[in-house]
Amino acid sequence: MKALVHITLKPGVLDPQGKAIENALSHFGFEGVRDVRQGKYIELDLPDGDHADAEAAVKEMCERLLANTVIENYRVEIVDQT
Amino acid sequence: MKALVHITLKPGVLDPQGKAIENALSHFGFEGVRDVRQGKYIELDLPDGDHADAEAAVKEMCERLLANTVIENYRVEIVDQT
Amino acid sequence: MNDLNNVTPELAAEHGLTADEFARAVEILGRTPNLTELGIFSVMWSEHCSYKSSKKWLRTLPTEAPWVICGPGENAGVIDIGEGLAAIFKMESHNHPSYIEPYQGAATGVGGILRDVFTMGARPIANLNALRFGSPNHPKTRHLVSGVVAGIGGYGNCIGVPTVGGECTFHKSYDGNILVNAMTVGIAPTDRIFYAEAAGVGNPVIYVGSTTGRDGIHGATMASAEFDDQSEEKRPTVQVGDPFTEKLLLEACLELMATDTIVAIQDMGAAGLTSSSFEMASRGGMGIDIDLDQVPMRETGMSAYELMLSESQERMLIVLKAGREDDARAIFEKWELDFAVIGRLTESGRMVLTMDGKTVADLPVAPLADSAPEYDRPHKPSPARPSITASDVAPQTSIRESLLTLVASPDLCSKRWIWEQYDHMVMADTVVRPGSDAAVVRIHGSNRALAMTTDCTPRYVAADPIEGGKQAVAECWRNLTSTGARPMAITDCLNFGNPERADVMGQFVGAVSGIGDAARLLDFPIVSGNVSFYNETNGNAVQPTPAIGGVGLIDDLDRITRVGIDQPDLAVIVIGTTTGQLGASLYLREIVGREDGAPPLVDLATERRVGDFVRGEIEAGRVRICHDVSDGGVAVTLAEMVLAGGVGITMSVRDTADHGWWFGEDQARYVVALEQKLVQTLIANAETAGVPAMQIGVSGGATLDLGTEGEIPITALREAAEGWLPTYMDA
Amino acid sequence: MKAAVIVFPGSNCDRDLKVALSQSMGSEPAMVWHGDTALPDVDLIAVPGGFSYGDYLRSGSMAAHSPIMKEVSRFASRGVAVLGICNGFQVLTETGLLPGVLMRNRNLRFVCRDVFLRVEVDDTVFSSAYTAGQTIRVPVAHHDGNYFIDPDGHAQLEDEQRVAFRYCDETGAITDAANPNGSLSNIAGILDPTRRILGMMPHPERLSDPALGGNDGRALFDSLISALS
Ligand SMILES: Nc1ncnc2c1ncn2[C@@H]1O[C@H](COP(=O)(O)OP(=O)(O)O)[C@@H](O)[C@H]1O
Ligand SMILES: [Mg+2]
Repeated sequence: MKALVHITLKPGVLDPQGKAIENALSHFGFEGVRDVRQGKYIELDLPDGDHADAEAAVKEMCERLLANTVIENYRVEIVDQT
Repeated sequence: MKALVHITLKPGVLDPQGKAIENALSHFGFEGVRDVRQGKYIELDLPDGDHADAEAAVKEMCERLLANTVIENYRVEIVDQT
Repeated sequence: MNDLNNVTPELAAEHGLTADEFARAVEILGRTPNLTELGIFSVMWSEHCSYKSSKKWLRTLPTEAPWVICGPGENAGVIDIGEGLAAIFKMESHNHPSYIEPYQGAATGVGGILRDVFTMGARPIANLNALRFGSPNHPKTRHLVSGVVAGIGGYGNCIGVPTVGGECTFHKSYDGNILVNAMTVGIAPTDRIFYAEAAGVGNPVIYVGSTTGRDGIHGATMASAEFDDQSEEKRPTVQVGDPFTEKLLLEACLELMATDTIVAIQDMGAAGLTSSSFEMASRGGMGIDIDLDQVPMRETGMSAYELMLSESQERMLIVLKAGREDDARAIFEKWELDFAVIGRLTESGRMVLTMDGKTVADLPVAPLADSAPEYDRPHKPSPARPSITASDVAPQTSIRESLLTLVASPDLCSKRWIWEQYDHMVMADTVVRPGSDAAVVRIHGSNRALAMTTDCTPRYVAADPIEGGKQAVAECWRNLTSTGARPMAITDCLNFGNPERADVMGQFVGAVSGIGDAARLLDFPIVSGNVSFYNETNGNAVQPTPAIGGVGLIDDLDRITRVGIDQPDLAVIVIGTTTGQLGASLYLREIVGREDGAPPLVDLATERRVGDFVRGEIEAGRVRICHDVSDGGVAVTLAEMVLAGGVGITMSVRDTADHGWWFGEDQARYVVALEQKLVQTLIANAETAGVPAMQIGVSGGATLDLGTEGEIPITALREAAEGWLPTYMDA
Repeated sequence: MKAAVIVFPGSNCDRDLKVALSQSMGSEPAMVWHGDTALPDVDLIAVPGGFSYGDYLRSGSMAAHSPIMKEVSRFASRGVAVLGICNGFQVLTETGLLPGVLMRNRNLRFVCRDVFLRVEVDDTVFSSAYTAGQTIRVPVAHHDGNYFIDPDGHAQLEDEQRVAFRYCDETGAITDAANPNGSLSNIAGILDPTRRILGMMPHPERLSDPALGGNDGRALFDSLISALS
């Protein structure tokens, strides 16, 4: 079983990396790209088991470590291994 | 229109961040978590238009700027604004 | 064990072994090697590990002096710096990996050289880096500069060793082959220096650090093969650095070294487990039985071949005293590092590898390590070039304009954009920061210091390898002298093209002979070094670039000199002879657009006499401000002194000074500034010493006043010198 | 005054801080390992710079969860002074002892250089040896020093005069050009509501010794000695 975690900055929080990407893209001649936001994407392997339990556990990991909930949102998905 | 980009390390490439997260999680008592891999998740706003064109453009951005294709893979998804 | 016995001469050739070398391998074994054994032969006998093309010439270098504790052959060179301490240092290249993946390539280069130094028991106290990039106009250059600098910073900053100096120049010959040379200087007590010589039958062989993955397999053979356009396809898995783990490894190793458990220790660098185990065994004349199943692995299904050739970073191999495994294990567990007993020393003289209970390789150590091939490759001397002085070149623009152009040129401009990305102050002992001649780093808790620098002028070496080789050493010695230090010893990193070409080999032979001559005459022995060949793409070789890293000792920090003119009314004096040599100069290249002519001659006896005189004046306390004259000549030297200190100079030279006087690159020269009342003494001493010294101006004001040539506000100089690199990188 | 310096795996300014503190204190601070669960009886806890746990994930995030940080919080709630420098500041924000967050520098590059700081307040245990409005020179060396806080939080910091230092130019002017990392309102250091916890990105311990080219950092340590002895 795998957990896929997306961690994104809350709206309104400054994103220096997103802004730098946006500038660089326009330098490269990619016009019209706006509102670039960079977040994190974390994959974890978990022992197979109940999805709901796993989701709860991973959410706790997010609260306690993976995300800084002052500035970041997170989203957890549990999928079966392919 | 929005592009959602996932950038992940190629299999076999060392991921020091993932490793450190894995260790930290086990210190916190989250047992059984393995193979933590950290990647990037980038969202971009694009002017509305043809999805295939947009996808091609964003793939080019990945090749040229967003991803380090020597060690990273990328995946692009185009979605309509919610 | 020969289930993989389909090793053919073709497969051997793909591994970079020539037909002769393969035949020799078969002869040594008395049978055809299996694949794992072939892999081991190929990396052990690669140019990178065996020095097969360079050994003959390296042997000619002077490596001894009363203060040398350990010269070349160990992981790094060791010199005695008094008060029970030794300085341990080395420089190494990471050119090819940095071209393929600039951030990780440069980062792992730093990680590797740090390990070479702390494996001998030293705490690293400073890093330096010598960088060569292609033409600024080449489409890849900007990306490479940005990645390499970020990678060097990323690793050094995280591990907490200050990066205090280096060099960075640009030339089209590096378009397809950048050079990334990293140097580390460390300090250890003289009675706790650790070597890599295995001893004691039955002693356990320990693996510590990170787990082994498939990183950089073939990295060592890659470093020995010329690039072609397909190398981006063939590229192996790139090594990724983990400076955090290295920091833990450093602290754990130093902690272990404080106990009395280590017999021998060696980092796993190029060719990982193979070269580290063979080198330890061969130095001690031992054999080793290794159980590969015990190697901590990051991935599943790794073969013996992969385990032996992996270049995963942040790993060490240690021979412990038998019975002390648990003491050592406790230390590594505290630092959360992998620790595994993977083998034992034997008296067989053979490396025997087992996996899954089966023998997967069985090789004699000595023939592989010591009887590696050695070549005396054909070499052709470079054609001599005519010398060029002012009368041979019409001045192109005014002295003023030329100076502004030169200080804003890619090679001479300020490299602040680079060193501000490096933590150059961590450890709180950096006394002279980057932007000077040599950096000065205090020996912790004392009033003494080490000065350190890296130098090479590739366009001189290209013009005349012998003179260029001498000049690299002389400039290094001069830069150390300019801080008031006593130059002690050097490390080198010899970057050249394909040694199988007689012209390239001729450059190498010439440069090594020049380096040797200079090192002998300046009492400046070579204690460690590295050779990087095959810096060449599609037949275009880099300019020959023997980078020299030097270390000097400062006995009293109160007597150091700095580059900057920081107060008015000082006499500005040029020391040494100016004849106006413009051959292979930056003036010729940047202003006139020519890259020809003979480089300035290096008269080593003069170099020594002038340098010893300057150092004497510094030690006597008369000279507090000093800068050597190098690229761009007197004019650029003065501009740099004014920029560094913020106070101007009014020149008193007459209009007989031509562009040769201002920009000529004659060697063995310094500019010093001192109180006017001390001038007579200095001039008199100079006369006694047989050293020319001439006052050329007085400090003061906010301009560099070139007399009849007009004046330049310091602000304009600053804009020129500081502007180019940030503007280029942001474009 | 008795002091402790917390050492995490990956800390690398712990020795520098110890040297600077010892110089002002005349005795050595205790060095406390991150895995310890008890602190000695101290008047000051200093959290040093470096790359705790490699600064992987987010700077300071893993160190914030070290066993010892629970103790640091407990001591802080009793009024023991806490000083976080650079990575130490990041750890304190991740722990929640200080508000806001330190994001990647706006130009995305590591920056190491001397900067000028305007001392904003001199009524704290950390700054009594300075004069409010004074300009000092101290180095920065960081990748994530770009201070950010939401508008309400910012207003509160300003209302309560909890900005301790701001990046300024040589003349003391607060300009964008003098801001090395893009910090909101040029904020270089902040205090908690009790004014006994200070987090700052610049490194006073690196310019507390004339041999290193400056001494402006020393007054911070001297302030602590006079307030806490
Ligand atoms: N890559 C680099 N890393 C750190 N410092 C650098 C680098 N390149 C240049 N510098 C610094 O810039 C200054 C000038 O360099 P350079 O022109 O090579 O000096 P010199 O001519 O005295 O040898 C030196 O202090 C040097 O250490
Ligand atoms: Mg110099």
